[in-house]
Amino acid sequence: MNIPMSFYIILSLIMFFCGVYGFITRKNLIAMLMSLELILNAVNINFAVFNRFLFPGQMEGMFFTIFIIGVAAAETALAIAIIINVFRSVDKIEADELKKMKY
Amino acid sequence: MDTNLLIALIILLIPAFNFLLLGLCGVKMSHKTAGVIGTTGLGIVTILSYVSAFNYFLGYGKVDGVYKALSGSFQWLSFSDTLHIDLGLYLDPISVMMLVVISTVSFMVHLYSNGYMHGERGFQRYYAFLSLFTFSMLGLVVATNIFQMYIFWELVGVSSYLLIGFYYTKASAVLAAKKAFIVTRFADLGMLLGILVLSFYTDTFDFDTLNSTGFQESLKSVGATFMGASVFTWATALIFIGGAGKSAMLPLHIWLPDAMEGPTPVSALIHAATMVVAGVFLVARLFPFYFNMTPEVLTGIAYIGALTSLYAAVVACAQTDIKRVLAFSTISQIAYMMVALGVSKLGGHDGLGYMASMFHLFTHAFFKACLFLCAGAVIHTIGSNEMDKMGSLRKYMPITHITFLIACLAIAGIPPFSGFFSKDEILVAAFEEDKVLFFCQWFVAGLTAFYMFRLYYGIFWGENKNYGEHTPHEAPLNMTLPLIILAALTCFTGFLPFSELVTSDGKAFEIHTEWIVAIPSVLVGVIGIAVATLMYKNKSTVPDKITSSIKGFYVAAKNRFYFDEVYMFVTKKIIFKAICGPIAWFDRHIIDGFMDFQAWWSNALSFRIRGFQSGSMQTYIGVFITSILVISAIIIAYVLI
Amino acid sequence: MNYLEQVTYMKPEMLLLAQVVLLILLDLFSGKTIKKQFDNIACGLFIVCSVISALPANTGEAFGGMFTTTSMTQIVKVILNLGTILVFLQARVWANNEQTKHKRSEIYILTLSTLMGMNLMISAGHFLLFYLGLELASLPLTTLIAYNKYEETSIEAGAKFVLIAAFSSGMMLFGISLFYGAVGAEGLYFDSMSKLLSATPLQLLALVFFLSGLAFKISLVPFHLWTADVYQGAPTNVSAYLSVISKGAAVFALMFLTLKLFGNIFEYWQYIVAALIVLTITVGNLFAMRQTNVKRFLGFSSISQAGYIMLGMMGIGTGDPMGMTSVVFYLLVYLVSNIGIFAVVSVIENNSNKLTISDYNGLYKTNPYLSIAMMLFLFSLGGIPPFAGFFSKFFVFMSAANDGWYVLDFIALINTVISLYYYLLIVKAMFINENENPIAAIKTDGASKIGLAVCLAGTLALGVFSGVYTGLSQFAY
Amino acid sequence: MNFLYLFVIVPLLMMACVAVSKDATTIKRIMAVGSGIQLVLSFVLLAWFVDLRSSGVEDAMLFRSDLVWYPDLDIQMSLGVDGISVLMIVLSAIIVFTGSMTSWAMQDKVKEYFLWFLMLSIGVFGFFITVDLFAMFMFYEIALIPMYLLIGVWGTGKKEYSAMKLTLMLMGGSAFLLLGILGIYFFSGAETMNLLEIAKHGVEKSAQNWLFPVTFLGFGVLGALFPFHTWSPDGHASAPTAVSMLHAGVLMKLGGYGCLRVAIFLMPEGAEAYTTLFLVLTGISVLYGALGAIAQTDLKYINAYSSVSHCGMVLFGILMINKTAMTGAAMQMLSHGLMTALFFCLIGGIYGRTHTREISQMGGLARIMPFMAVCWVIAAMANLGLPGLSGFVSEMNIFVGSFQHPDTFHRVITIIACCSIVVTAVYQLRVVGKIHFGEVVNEHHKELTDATWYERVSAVTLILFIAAIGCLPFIPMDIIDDSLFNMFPAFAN
Repeated sequence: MNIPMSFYIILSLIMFFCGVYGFITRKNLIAMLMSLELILNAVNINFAVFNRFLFPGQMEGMFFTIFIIGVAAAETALAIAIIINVFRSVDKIEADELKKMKY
Repeated sequence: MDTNLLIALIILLIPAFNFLLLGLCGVKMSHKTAGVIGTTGLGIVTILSYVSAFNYFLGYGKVDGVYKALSGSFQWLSFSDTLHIDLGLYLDPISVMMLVVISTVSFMVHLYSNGYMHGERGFQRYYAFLSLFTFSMLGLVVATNIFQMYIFWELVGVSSYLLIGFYYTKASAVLAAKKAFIVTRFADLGMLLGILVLSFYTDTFDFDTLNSTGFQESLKSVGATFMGASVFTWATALIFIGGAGKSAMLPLHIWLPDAMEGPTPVSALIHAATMVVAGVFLVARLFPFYFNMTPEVLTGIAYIGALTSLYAAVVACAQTDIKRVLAFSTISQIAYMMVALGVSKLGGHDGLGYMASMFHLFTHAFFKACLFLCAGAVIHTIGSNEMDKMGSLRKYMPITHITFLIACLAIAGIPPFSGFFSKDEILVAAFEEDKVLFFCQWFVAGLTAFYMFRLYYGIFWGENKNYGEHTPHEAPLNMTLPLIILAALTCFTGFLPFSELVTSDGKAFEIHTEWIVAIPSVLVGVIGIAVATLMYKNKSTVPDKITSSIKGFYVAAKNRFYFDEVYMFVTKKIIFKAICGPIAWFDRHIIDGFMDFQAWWSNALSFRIRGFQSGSMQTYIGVFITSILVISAIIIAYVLI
Repeated sequence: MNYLEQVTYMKPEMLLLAQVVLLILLDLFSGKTIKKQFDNIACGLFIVCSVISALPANTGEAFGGMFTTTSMTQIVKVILNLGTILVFLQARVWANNEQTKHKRSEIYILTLSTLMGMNLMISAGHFLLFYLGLELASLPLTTLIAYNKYEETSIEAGAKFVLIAAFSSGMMLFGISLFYGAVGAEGLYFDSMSKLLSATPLQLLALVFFLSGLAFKISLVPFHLWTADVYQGAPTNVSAYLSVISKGAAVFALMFLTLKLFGNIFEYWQYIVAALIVLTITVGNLFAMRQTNVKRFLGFSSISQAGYIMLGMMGIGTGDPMGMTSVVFYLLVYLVSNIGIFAVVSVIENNSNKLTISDYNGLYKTNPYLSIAMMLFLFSLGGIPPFAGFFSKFFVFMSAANDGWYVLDFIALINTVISLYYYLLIVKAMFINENENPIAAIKTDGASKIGLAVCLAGTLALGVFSGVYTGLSQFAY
Repeated sequence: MNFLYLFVIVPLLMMACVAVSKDATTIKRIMAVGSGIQLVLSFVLLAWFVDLRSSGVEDAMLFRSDLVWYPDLDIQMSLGVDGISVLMIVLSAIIVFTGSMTSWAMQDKVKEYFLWFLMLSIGVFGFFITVDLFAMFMFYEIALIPMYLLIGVWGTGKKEYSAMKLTLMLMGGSAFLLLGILGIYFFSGAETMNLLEIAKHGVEKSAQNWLFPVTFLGFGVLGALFPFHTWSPDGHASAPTAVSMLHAGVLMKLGGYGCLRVAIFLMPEGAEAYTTLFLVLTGISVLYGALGAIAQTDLKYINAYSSVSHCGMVLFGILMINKTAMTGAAMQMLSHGLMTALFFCLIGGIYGRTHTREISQMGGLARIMPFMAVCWVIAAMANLGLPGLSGFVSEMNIFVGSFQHPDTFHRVITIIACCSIVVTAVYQLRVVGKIHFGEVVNEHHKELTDATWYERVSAVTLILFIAAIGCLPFIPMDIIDDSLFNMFPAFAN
């Protein structure tokens, strides 16, 4: 059974916008971080799919995906470290707590 | 350089030098020195003027039986190749005559002021200003072109301003000075515009060129009109407005009565004898142009003159301030001259009006100066201008009395005093041209006699007044001497053969007495005097009865027919309140407000959009992703469409 | 192929890498005496390495086009190094303060890492390298922003930055993935991709997503919203670094990308860029007008400055070297002026802990030299001659006008009036306003003094002496 | 080295000396000597210029020298002066000198004050000596910014507001100007910022249609063109005396000079197309400023509105594009510069003594300070155009020249502008009458003293030049004509 490329793309788009939606609506910082992962994974799917379906002769998309996964891990680690700092200072990890500086 | 021009130049430079000397170093001088410097200077000027006149009229001036002009100038300010202001000297019969008039009266006034202004604060300043005025006035009459005239025109205006406002701590004097300057300045605007229009179509400022017949012929081809009238009509009418302002023609006369706030000798010099006739002189100077190019303007001048003289005479009858009576009489007499010019034609006996006008200018200068100086002597000793405070001064001030009487007779047109001759010529000229004007002027002559003798009796006759501590006394010699000289001049100048000297085309012509005019004119003068004698010589109730019977008219005349009020209304209420005030408001609130508004709305906008910077990370992301999507939509739409 | 030679193309990056490694080792293993001198060692090392990397070197492509250098990339790297030195100089007091003294080495290590990321970004010839450079530039920055972990604002700024940066890099990656799908036939090399670009809707969609990531770094409106918050919250010297070096690197990256990759579809997105410039300048100005906190104020000011920088980019499309020269020159001038301002702010903050504009009232009475320096920097930013800012502004306007962007120029010019307004507000605070108890007289530390002197010299001389501009223009393309 | 550089170098040296000197007296002495040297230099320049011209040197600009500055952008430091600029330099030198003298009483932050003052003067001199658009613009802005601090720190009244408004409005003007300059550069195709080169090439006609108004507006704001004049009343009212002098006396002339030198010289066709609009605006300026002055009660406001009116006259004359009117405009720049400086000098003196500028609160000052009163009257007379003083010759040139314009509209608007001479008389005499004449209103004023020596020096210097121009107008006019012929060869026939 051959699944057409558009199916994958639709999936990745859904993931991407779910991520965006989640990022905007979730109040919890960790949940936001998870939404971010959704976005990045949508991108990963894109790369893999394009590579597989369009340019089967090369590996650029795959490599890119691997790098993204790696960097995302570092990013998450950093983010979590900062979220811990947030928690230390305000005892919560709600995004609404981070509104001291405005206007 | 021609010797005669050199003399004229020296005549001009002496007062100019005196002005600088007294103006810059006056503070360091004693009063006496300043007075001596000023008076001596003017004395020399007078002598030179006489020499100049003598040379001109009896010597080089007359070429082939015609008086020619002598001129010399240098280019001072060049506008373009053809238009330039030259500064120069232009000697012709009228300017030489004016030199004589100005220097004589000015000398008298200088002399007189030594006594009159004795001990006044700012004595040196006074003399400096007098010198400045004399210089400017002399410069005005010898101008070679209309722009030079305009320059000196402005300068006499300023000297007049400074001298009227000489008592600068007195509010009324300051106001009067300001009024005089601004009203004449307004008129000068007309003159300036006239000059501009004229120069645009003629491409010259030069009197010689403008007055030459050939040039005028070449101008006839200019058919330009503006609002139905030829541009030259506009030009000359506008220039006349300038003259009307200086010569206090209706309705620009309002400054002159107020100008009496200045020291009396100043009134005698500026506001009686010299500066106020500048308008007449201006028209006379351009007379050939007026006559050949725009005769309709001359007619207008005649009627304005008639109206003014009538108006001023009527008003003069109702005034109680002696200087104001004299001021209105001056207005009336100058209007006479204007009428004469207005009815005149060019050349030979047709130019009788021109000659008469100049003649009257000449005689009037002396007797009016005499009147003013007498009034000054009276005021000096009484300390007031009001007729109520005076009476029976003939006992205390015999010389003043006699000279005043002579001048009064002259102005009333009683032979053999000078006024008779000149006024008679004017009436003849009017009679020949326009009967309405003649009757008007004839009536005014009667009125003149009446109000002058009303004044005369009011001052020197009537009952004794209580003069307070000090009794009136005759003025010192340096004041009476000028009176005597001027009275003498009043007696004799009438006999000068003016028609041989000053005429519209430079050619002499014969005049003969027109009895049909002379007799009624003397008669009306006598009637005027008689009525005045009856009413005012001794205290009587007649004047009060008359005034009460025409109360409304009398009050109006006393208030000068409310001209000042109308002007006040226009300036204060309309221009200041309704134009300047709103402009200032408009500028501050609308124009500037608009600029402030820019700042305001930037600030307001800045406040409004601060919601975007809410501090919430998720808003930021929302804006972020929305922007991406919107931009993508736009850019893709752009490509697809 | 001579790989060794290709590595020499990477001289600046290599040197930075070596420094980072060396500093980490020193930090870990050195004794007390060396630790005491850590600031000096780090700075000295960096200065030496900067000088070395500033020396002329070969240029060319390395690793099959993944990494490219030209003279201009070398120059901009030098400029970034210079800026970093200046930031280091002013950061010493902060680095040595009681609460953070124990971890001060991290400042240098992290900063140098970001700098290396930026250098990679600038020289990248491949999307992967570009992405890695970008992440390398932003991740360590996060930690620097949240460095003052005892301060709530610093943490908040850090959290905001890390999440938004991650999000924006997500957007950018999405864009890259679309690019890959659209024109990835010969890989993700800029060279090969630019030949295939043809402005199809998909490519443009990819372009917008991709550029949003850079716009975030440059803080173009509407991707700027993090800027003010982060600048305000971050330690002052980090704000300085963010506002100049990080932004500058992004601008340079964008500039080279435009030339290498997007040049032939420039006409499709130039109007968008123009609109963003108008928005950026205007919104930045409007917000800056009403600020009370100096750092926040400078954040908005730097947003509006970014708009002016982008104005120079408008001229790049013409192929005239004027565009690139003006951008680089503008950044150089902006660098000295803005770092100068931050230096003054940081000196004042370190000594008095005061950061609102009203605290600056009457500063001139107590600290004349600092106020004068501050004023000159502000004038330079406002574009007042004879300070360098005037020249740089003039040149970016000229560059835009060269391409016919007169209306854009006009809007930007009107905006300079607003910007002058708020710069003058600070000048007014320092010179005109009265203050009961102004900030006491401050003794500026030596390093900051040197930094300020360099900034001042740059501000005064860069414009009047045309050599720098002329030099730049020789290498521009 | 080019002689003209001295005009920038001398103030720079003065700045250096002022910066290192310790006490106020030394600084003031430096200022007096330095600005005196500048005054002398300016006259040397004038004499040299006249001498070169009379010896047959016919170049459009003398003392030309080009120093390549930004070779890639064709920006050069091109120096050069023609008659008008020489006269403007002389004017600036006079006013800088008198301004420094007037500032002798300055007590507060003397050093900073004079440093800014000198920077202002550098801008002014620099503007007049260069013929390069870029350099001109740079000096123009250099001259603007010190105003902010000079007014803001040393001013009076609502100084901060005024200073900000003035700076921002003028900067707004310079925004227009910069756009114009860029347009001229790119549309001339001359590949240079040098005015003379651009003039040879000409600017594309279609571009002139938008470049001219932009440039004219840009300079016009500084020339107090209606409706962009509102910075002037507030700015002048708040500025310290010497700054008002320099600003109204010289800085506002930058506007007129720029309009002439850049806008009209380079874009005659554009000027042709827009004269109607701008003539209406300048005509409004002339009359509106004068009428506005009548309603003011603050001396400085009166003088500021009067400046609006008179500077409007400058632009008005320039827009006529004929020799006479333009000569008049240049003369008016000189004349207005001198007399307005004199006014501000006197206002400063009076304000320093009475601490009020409301005309209703003063009276009879002529008795208390006769010297000041005399100077004031002279200034007023010059202002209302008395022959023999500078105002007359310049105004007459403008009026006569404008009225020679063949187009009826131009003549009609000239008539309207002429009306201002009456209005000017009204407000000037009103002030003289109110404050100098009449009774002393405030008893405390009786103890006041007359002008000090430095005030006398500045007032007398200014009056001397006012009278000199008024009496010998042909000297500056010949110099101006000469450069106009060079700029507009059509005038020569």
